[in-house]
Amino acid sequence: MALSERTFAVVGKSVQKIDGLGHVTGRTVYVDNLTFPGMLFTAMHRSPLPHAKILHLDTSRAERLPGVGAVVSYRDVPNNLHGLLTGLGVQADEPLLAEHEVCWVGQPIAAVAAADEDTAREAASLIRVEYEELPAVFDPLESLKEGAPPVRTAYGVYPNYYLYAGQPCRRIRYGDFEAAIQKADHVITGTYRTGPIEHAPLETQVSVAVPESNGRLTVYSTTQALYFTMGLLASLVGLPLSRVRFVGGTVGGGFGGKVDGATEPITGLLALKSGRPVKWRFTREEECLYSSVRGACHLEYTDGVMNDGRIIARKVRSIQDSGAYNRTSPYGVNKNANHVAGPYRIPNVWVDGYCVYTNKQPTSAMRGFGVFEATFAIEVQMDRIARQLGIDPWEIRFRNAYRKGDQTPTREILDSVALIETMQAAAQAAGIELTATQRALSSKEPRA
Amino acid sequence: MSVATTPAAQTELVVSFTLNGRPVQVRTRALDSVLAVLREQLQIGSVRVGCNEGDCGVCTVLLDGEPHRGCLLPAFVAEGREITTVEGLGDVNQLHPLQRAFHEHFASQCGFCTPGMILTAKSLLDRSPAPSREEIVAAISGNLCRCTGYRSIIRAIESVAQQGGR
Amino acid sequence: MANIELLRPRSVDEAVDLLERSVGAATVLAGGVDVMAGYYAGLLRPRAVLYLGEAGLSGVQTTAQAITLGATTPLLRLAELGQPSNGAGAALAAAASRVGTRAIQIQATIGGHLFTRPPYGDLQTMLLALDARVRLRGAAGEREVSLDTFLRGNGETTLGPGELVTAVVVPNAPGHAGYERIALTRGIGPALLTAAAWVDRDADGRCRVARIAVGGAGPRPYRATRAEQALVGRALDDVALREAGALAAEQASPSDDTFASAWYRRKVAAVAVERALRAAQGA
Amino acid sequence: MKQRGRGIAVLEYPTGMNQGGDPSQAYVKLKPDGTVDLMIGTVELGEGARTVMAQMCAETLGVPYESIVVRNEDTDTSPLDTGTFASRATFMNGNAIRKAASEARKLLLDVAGKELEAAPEDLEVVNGEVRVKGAPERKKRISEIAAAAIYGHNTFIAGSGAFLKPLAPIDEETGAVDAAATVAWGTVIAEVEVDTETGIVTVERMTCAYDVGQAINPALVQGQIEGGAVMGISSALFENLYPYYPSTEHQAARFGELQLITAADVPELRTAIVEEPAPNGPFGAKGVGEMTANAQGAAIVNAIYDAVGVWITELPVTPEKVLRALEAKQQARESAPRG
Repeated sequence: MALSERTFAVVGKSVQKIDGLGHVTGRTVYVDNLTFPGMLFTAMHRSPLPHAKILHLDTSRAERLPGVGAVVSYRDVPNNLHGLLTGLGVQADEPLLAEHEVCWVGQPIAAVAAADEDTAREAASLIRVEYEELPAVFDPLESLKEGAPPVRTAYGVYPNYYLYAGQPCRRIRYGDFEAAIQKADHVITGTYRTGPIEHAPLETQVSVAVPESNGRLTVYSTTQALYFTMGLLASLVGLPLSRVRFVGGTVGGGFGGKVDGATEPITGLLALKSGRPVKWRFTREEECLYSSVRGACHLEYTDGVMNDGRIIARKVRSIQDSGAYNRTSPYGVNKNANHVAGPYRIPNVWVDGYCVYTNKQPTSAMRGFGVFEATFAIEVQMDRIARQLGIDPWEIRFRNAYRKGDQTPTREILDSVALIETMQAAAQAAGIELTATQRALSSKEPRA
Repeated sequence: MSVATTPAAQTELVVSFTLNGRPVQVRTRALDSVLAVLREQLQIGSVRVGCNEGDCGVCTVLLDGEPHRGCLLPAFVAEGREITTVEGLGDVNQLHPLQRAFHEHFASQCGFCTPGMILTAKSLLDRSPAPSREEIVAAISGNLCRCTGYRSIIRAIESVAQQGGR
Repeated sequence: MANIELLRPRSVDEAVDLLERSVGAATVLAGGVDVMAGYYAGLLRPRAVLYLGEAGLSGVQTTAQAITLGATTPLLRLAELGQPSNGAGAALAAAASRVGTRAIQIQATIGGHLFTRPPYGDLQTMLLALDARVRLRGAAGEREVSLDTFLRGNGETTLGPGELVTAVVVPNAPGHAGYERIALTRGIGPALLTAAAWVDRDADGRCRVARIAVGGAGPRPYRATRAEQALVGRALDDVALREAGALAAEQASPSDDTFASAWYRRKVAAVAVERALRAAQGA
Repeated sequence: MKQRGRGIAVLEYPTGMNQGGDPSQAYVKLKPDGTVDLMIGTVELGEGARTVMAQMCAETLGVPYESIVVRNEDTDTSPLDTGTFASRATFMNGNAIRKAASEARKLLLDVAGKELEAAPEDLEVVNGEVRVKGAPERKKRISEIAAAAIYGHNTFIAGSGAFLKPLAPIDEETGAVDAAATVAWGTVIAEVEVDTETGIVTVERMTCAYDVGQAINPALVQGQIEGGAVMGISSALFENLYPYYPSTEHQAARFGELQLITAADVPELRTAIVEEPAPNGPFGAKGVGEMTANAQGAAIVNAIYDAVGVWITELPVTPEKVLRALEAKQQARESAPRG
């Protein structure tokens, strides 16, 4: 029995949102609504340079400014070097607060908590850093080239790209691309690029860290992932989870922009050092310039296509601009690679997916991570193939669309497929006349 | 030392205005915004910080019935005037028609922009009880929403407009 | 945070007096749009603020010769100058109603708008095309300068120390305006380019007066004087309009910024001028 | 001149973190009056996570939706969830909730069986009542059973559930991996108008159809589809964080510079929901949140080609890119040999 034929009592019903009345009456409590007696406010001293060695860091003038409760630098972070994906085996590569070098304009160096935001900003501006400038690289295609200046030099590691099992890229090898491309009636290539995007939820990132009298640290947070961010903070600060508590769960929009834990470890450190509650609400500018954003992606396609529109071979070189550090990009490249050939049955697929570092703001997940980028490239490429072959753009998709039981380039067997059905539904909703043959197609039927 | 030694100079001001029908008095400095005063002194949680520079409309308040950016409005300008926030429209037990419509039409997702949207819509309906769809769209086109795609918001306001603003 | 003195003059005389005594220390506050944004961004830390909102400078006076806009008149008041449907008032309304959103139009003043930096300050373009003059008051008395002389670019002006803008005076001469605002978003968001045209034709349809202004293609809106001259005495046919657009674009001095490249601004300057001229005829 | 065109783009979208390894846990307990506490770690971003979690919990238990209290705000009480991202919340938490609620339901029926003198397997839960199948007059309200459990049978009616798609290895040679928990599908049609003099592209109509497995709450799914469509248009045509990428010159730093889409830019939208259930999804549901914002760029670019015959291969589609492409096309035509 198809599940959709089952009758449910409340599943499938458009019941009202549980928290909707709070929203329309303005009563919903977001993190920024919270204040605590004696609460301090945060400002960050950031790198003005895209790449430089730190020769000397002096926070003493900031510490002496009246109204300042605490200043933290790398010296105050028990486990400064961290990574967001260490749980997936990705090596830690990023200091919470820069120690040896800075690798992007805006990289956090030292944070201040003070009685008000103005004082905190003034104190942050009093922090002195001596630098020795290093060459910087901004274009991932340049960064990949042999002889490119290293994006990062500290912690003794790294080429300018993430190593996937010792390889410079995540690879998919399915069928025999080289042989198939020789047999194709047409070889059609295309190069595409998607740009960086800021998530831009209306609520910026906010956290308030409150030291409790029982020795615990309570962090009120806009994180999209309470346990994930709690684990990050606990490991950076070196506390067991019994000493940390995260409160949140009500967030003013996320879209992937509130996953990386930009404020929580900093307010946590400042609260522990000052013994006072500490708040940090990102300004809109901090969100745009200094938080993780969606990274740009460069994609090159080489397709072997038959006269009837069947794609028999596809090779993709996909290059993700990760910015200065990993954050979640090595994962995004994986996801991109797994989907970058598109929702089509293609028997011979070759994918090289690169996660490349540049001396820019680190990039990370955003709504559609990896697939957004892939979908743009694939779907424009499909139309170009269709136009070149004189086949209708709908027809070429119908001919190649995945069906139930098809295998993907990652060798997964698809069991719940409805691409054809969404095309049919969209055509109907848009008033587009499909042919009788197209209307009769089903994802459940084997390909003719 | 005062830059202009004149009785007209003030550094701390006592400002009285009506907030959601009740008289209030606050002490402010020259450029403290209505947004800051409402949040920090009057515990109005619905007026929120989205950009603090007038771009987003999240901090919209009604000043004598007209929409204003709370972040761009110096608090002292409110002296003797009436400020309305969404708390002043209605509460869970007695929803304003717009609040009910926003709830019933799923016109609020994360909720952060919702108070500003509702207030902007209210001022429109007060000026023009039966606006066209174009007028509704124009009225809210200075308030950003990142979640809904605006469609459900437009439907919600339309539903109230069709009932004569009630 | 240092306390800021608030100066609240109740008349223009008092305002001028206070400003003279606080030269260099006081920032003039009218509607607050630019001052408040700058203050909260930490870019502006004045010792004193001179608030003009209570100095009696708000209001619109219309005579056969001119429309006089008091400096603190909100843009919304201009946006409502829709009647009659042609002439300078309608031209101001057309441009003012496209600024920001109602909440901005309520707060922003015409005087403050003259100090607004690109990419904002659209209405400056229309005011230039209308040959607006700026009325100033200082300790030495009152003077009037053309807006073209007043604007220096990027929010800078030729306002003297101790001087205040008290009004913007727009000639109420016969003619028709056209306005083209090119922007990515139809709602709130900056213009990429604005063009305004004012055309007066004789009985034969030949151009007697043409004034063309372009905003967004340089640090301040400019008068496209070469294009204006090329149109005088001609019928405003497609060829003439295209030529005027090209000449107007030649005078542009755009640079790359966040919103568009210099290349793009120069391209669409020509298009926008052509469209504004066409709209000015259609009126 | 303004010219119109239509374009299509389709996509697949995986539910949950690729490769898996992203657990969710749920905890359900009954209060003495039969109302229910549902404790989960998922974060509500506005999409309606709390609401659909409550729906799935109510459905499994057989109690009214209104009787569910969702607690998701505190790590001291909420069990672990990996996070609200990767289109995973409904699927992963839903599966955990189904297990937790089923466990609680089993305890509930055990007690009810004793109260109604029937075998638990002969009972059904309907509208907040436990009834003997085939003898609907033999019934008790859940509130009565909940109280009886506590005060009569010394039983704590509660349940916990966990869901994990274990982390799948990637084959180093071939890249083979069991990446997706399930896959959802979608189609987007864009109808655009191109101003050939300014390069400005206006989306006049958009049609979106998505397979969501099973819509737990169709209005909330509709919200994701509409919101995603508009965000997708915004990222395709409006937002330009690094206008001179890869240079960081003139990076947008505020809303006014990002130029987010406004209400006035939203086209006519038509939507359709397709339901091809995921065999392993809660009630057949698949993830819907992310995929709704992904295919707009390609559909718009394909529509631009349909309208004016140029390919824009980089996002965002700025007016400048359109103008430059049109100029290049014009120049190519002029320099082409006549014949």
